[in-house]
Amino acid sequence: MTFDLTLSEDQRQILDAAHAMLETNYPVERFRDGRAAAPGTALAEFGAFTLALPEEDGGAGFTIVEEALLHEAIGRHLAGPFSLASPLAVRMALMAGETGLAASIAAGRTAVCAGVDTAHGALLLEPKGAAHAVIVSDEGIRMTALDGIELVTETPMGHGQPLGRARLPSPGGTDERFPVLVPLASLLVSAQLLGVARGALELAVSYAGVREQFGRRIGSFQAIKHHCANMATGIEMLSAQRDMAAIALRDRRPDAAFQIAALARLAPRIAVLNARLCIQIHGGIGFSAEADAHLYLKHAHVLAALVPASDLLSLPAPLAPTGKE
Amino acid sequence: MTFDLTLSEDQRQILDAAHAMLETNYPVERFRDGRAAAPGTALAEFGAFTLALPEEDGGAGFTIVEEALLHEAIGRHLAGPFSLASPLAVRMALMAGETGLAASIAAGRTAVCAGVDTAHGALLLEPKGAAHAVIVSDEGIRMTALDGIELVTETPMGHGQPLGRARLPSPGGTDERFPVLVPLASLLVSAQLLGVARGALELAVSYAGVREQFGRRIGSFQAIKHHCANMATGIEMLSAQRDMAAIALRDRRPDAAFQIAALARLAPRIAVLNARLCIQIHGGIGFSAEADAHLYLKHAHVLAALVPASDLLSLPAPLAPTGKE
Amino acid sequence: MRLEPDTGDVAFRLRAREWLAENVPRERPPHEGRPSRDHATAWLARCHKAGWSGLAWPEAHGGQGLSPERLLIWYEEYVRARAPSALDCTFVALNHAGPTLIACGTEAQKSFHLPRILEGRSIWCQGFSEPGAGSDLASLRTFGRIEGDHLVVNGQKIWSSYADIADYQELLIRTEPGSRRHKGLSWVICDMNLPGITVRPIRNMAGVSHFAEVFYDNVRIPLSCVVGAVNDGWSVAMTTLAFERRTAAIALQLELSVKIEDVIALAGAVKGSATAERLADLRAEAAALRAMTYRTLLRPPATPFDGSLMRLVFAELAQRIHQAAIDILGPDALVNGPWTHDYLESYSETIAGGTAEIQRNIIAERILGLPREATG
Amino acid sequence: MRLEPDTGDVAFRLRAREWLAENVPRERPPHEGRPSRDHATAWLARCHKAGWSGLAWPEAHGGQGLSPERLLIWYEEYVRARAPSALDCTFVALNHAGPTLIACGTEAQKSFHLPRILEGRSIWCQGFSEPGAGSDLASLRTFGRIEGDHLVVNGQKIWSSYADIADYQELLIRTEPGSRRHKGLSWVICDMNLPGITVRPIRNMAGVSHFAEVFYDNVRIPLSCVVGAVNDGWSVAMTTLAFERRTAAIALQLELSVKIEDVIALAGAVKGSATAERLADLRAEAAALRAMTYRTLLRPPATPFDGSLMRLVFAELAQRIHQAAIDILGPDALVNGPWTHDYLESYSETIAGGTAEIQRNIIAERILGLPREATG
Repeated sequence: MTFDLTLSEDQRQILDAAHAMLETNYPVERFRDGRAAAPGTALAEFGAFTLALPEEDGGAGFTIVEEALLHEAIGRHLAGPFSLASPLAVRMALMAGETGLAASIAAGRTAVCAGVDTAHGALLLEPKGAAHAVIVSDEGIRMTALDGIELVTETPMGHGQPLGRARLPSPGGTDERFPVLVPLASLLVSAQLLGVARGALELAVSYAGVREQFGRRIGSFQAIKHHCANMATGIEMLSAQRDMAAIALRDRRPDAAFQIAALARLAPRIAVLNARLCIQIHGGIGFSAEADAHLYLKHAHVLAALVPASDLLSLPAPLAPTGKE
Repeated sequence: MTFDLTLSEDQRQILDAAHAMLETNYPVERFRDGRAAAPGTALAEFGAFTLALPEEDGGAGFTIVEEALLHEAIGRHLAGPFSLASPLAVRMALMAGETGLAASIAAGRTAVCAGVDTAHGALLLEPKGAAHAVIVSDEGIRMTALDGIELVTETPMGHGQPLGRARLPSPGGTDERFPVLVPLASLLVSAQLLGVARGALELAVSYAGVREQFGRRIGSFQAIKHHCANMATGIEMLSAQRDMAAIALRDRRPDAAFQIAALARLAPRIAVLNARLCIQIHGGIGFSAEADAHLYLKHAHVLAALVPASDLLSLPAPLAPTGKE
Repeated sequence: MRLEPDTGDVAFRLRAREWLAENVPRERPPHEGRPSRDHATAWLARCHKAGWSGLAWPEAHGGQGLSPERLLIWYEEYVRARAPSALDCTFVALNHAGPTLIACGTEAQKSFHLPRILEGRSIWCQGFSEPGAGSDLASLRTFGRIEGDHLVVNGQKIWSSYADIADYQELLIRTEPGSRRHKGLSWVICDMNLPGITVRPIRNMAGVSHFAEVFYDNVRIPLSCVVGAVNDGWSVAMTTLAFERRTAAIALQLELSVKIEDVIALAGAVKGSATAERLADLRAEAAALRAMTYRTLLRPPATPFDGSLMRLVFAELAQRIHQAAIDILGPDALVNGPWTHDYLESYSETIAGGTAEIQRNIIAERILGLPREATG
Repeated sequence: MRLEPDTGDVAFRLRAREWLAENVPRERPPHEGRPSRDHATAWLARCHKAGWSGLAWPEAHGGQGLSPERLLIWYEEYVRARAPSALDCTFVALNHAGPTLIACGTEAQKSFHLPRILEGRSIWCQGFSEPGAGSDLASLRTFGRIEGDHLVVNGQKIWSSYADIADYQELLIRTEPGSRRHKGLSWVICDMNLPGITVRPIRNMAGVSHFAEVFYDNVRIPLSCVVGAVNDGWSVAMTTLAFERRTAAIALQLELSVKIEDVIALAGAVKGSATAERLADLRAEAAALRAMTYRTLLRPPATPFDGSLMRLVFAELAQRIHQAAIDILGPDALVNGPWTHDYLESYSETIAGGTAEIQRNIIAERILGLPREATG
């Protein structure tokens, strides 16, 4: 077969290993027992930030398809946005010829946070300890050293993960904005949103299978079932599109930009919707900070802010008609 | 009480009489047994086209609040768009000083059809036998004599009620476009759409209460229940807003334009949604032309085309805040 | 059908508007704990002094006995002036406990509690829901054993708003051993300072603790605190349904008409843009919700369950308005500003007081008459 | 995971594209009756002559035995060339009856029927649904009594597409007296010209009669027409599930990617407008549906019920694309043009072949493992 969408043995192994590493180091329970700010070292040690780099650049020689699969798993464990910023930062450092910095980020010695430009300065996500920030803006992705930058602490949504606001130096020319990394950033953040959407579904399904109301498990009520089914269809669409987009980008197919833009359009909506339904299915406890449901919602919003802008309608469609009007 | 939203004794009587007249002359079954093209004379004889005109103009002296209540009943019986065109035509004839024409339309001797301007000429709805057409366009409402106008027959949506396309003379100045009637037209067509929405709910509920699948009445399934509940909430919103808009327009309140625009925005969406859900609840038979469900959908689309354009966001809101920022 | 303010109504509106303009606190109220209580009681005391407390209560019980039109006018002016949310820690006392006592309380109960409630001197919380019975009140298990002239209460309540700062609780418990469903319940005034009561605040997803769990360990409540007859608590709980249409929930419903204006201002959307169209839809729905609010007060309900229509439309519209605000803010919504906070709080709308799913069931079964669900 | 066409794939695509460009009929096919049959069979005969019939059938049975990638390529070119809808009167024979016979038929059944199907010489219809059993096949009641070497069939079927112009019907009936649910059914080849069969076409809401009711009054069908064992019809009906992922439904799914492009062209929407945003959402979803189609063919399903995910996404997207077209057309949509016709036809998507509600139940119970519903 020249076409094949099954996981290869390699892919299965790397995913299994990733799940085990994430389950150990980033269990979702960590937010409840105070281990929320798990360091990035476990991910770095796993090689998550260089998975798709060639071996001569210190990478594992996988492709961005495997990287996109990995980022779904990372998203499912609600790992901080540093997990998105770091693999992009490694690439920017390499492209800028700063191999020492690249190696240091890859090894988890230099911490990198993610951020997004806003009208009131850049918003940095979990900036504590980070030496650099990877900033998403309408113009592209860039990396900025945080040395000497004054950071104003902002209270995050629902008192979640820390936020800082900073006036960062304006980027220089295109070469400092790395537009070439924008599709990759879209792919990885979308994959993480897919992970969030899937985690929300799994949590909802497991709760609906045990919680009783009116003398029945709530999962036996059609309304709950249909919420879960809607979550599942969103995930099916998103994960299929993730595969399509990752392959197209890896293989530099002419439809890569289209597939990435379609993916980026679907991902935030589906992740937020699934998180919302997960809360609703939980009822009162879902609205509390004691259950995990709300974590998926906040994480979905954080990641959604990091999805680069794209204009899907302006791109040529791969199945544009050829025939008679 | 200076505020009161209960029906007065008068209102109740006129509605009871209207329902009886409509049930006799415009039962929804008429579409199935070939009486679809019931003449407008029964409505005319009832005084439906002059209900809100002063007695000196041959009217019954009611107000447009009663007229809006009546048009809900008319919509529920899926009476043709002539029922909307005729009361507007009587008013235009009177405003133009053509009292003879007004009296003839009011009495059902002169038939009037409704129509809408499109890029390819006016589309006339059930034009057969009509001497005049009341045309809705972005600029307003106008009336045109059809004498000598060439009519091209068009196949209507789903082979429903007849349609014709015509090149009509361009309207003259504002006085021929009767902008003053636009809010009233919006109110009446929205009221008819409310009637369609309510008829669709009633049909769906009665079917769901008897049809069995999987050994149970389908109305006992939560998915069906929730479809019906959604239909009911739409109707509740729309009917409450209809009352608010009708009263505001009758009393020339400063928020009348706002209330009418809000009503006109809600009505087509809710009517089409209810008709769609009614079809879905019916299952296979709902998709056939043998059940009545599809009639509500097509009627909702016909009426939706007759809703005058409005720009709700440009109007001042009655509850605009007064206090601190 | 008429909405014709007479000169008295017009004067009343102006008086309300003027008073509110001068008296509404400028700061955003604290979200939780003692500061939120102090803010709320100070505001209520100020309202009371000026004759704006107990608006819908009968004059015989210290209220203002306002007519439906005056209530609507007051609350319209209230929300337009951006007065503090009516859903603060005084809500249960003013809108639920007070009316229940007026309907079913003894003279002693009324004369002690009603003035304290009206003046903002005592705060009440609700003690209905239990961990195993979120939206299913008939399966309550907290039990009060009669010992002499006391009830000895053991059990647990949850989702009790402001229980940590409340003086009293309206407590619905089972008092007849072995009773089932709606039978054998009693409605009890519970002093929150009694020994054996433990309150554990629950932080919500917005990061605020206004809910709490309440644990009862042999709490001795005098039988004189039972409202209505012992074991007749369900009918006591139901008496306030009639009052429900006249509560400060009116303010919450009307407030959405103000909130959508704020979102429209926030967006500054270009005509025809996707955002403008979305906001126009929401504006139309907020208008309809206001029309429904008028209808609720100015027309007898068709069924006792019509409140579910209002509740469902309100809940989903509140959420969608806040979602729109968040989308308009974009990345700035990650900062916990007022919109973001209120957005997170809005998630409770389709859960608290009966989930949206339960409201839909009620509408389908009780209003539309569809067959009851099979129970397995 | 790879999508790497080799030179053979590329050549195949070009060959398909060229042939389609030259051979696809320019006119819109008739909707119903004999003209629709003549059009469909002529088109199939032309395909067959050029080697484009029975694409997914094994070569041993006269098919092309195309690999999944070639199937995808063919159908992509097929829909881009705007070839006639695959859901015409040849669909059941090519995609359901044929594969069933290949899997379970006798040599005699196969050698007689398969060539006729491939060449467009015989048209089949389905006879599964009954008036009392829309989406609930297990409650079938049409009965075939065994008399000697014949079945004597009495009963009624409904929603049988193209029954009025079909030569044969795949008929699922109860043959074991007193049997219940999925037991005691048989899968029978029914010659539509047998005495005792009455077909009553049902006009659908689009004004077209491609559905029909079929009545059976002592219809005598030779036992040699039973496929598989008598009383084992349910497992025969289930065998085609495995083939289901390779049917021409692929064309219908991919076609939405073409339809949304047509709607985008129709709208010519301004960037940022509400219409443009709506169409961008639909375009993204059509892309995802295509990705799901690829996945369906190129990855084994996780459960036998994964088809319900596809069915649900397809059905609702098809409806929403047509709704968008109607909204864009505005009043012109009242004229029964192609968009309006297809819009009305799209209402069947969430009904036929298991309603959207049933697909959601299957997804929840069979894929996600949620508890079965209480049955009352």
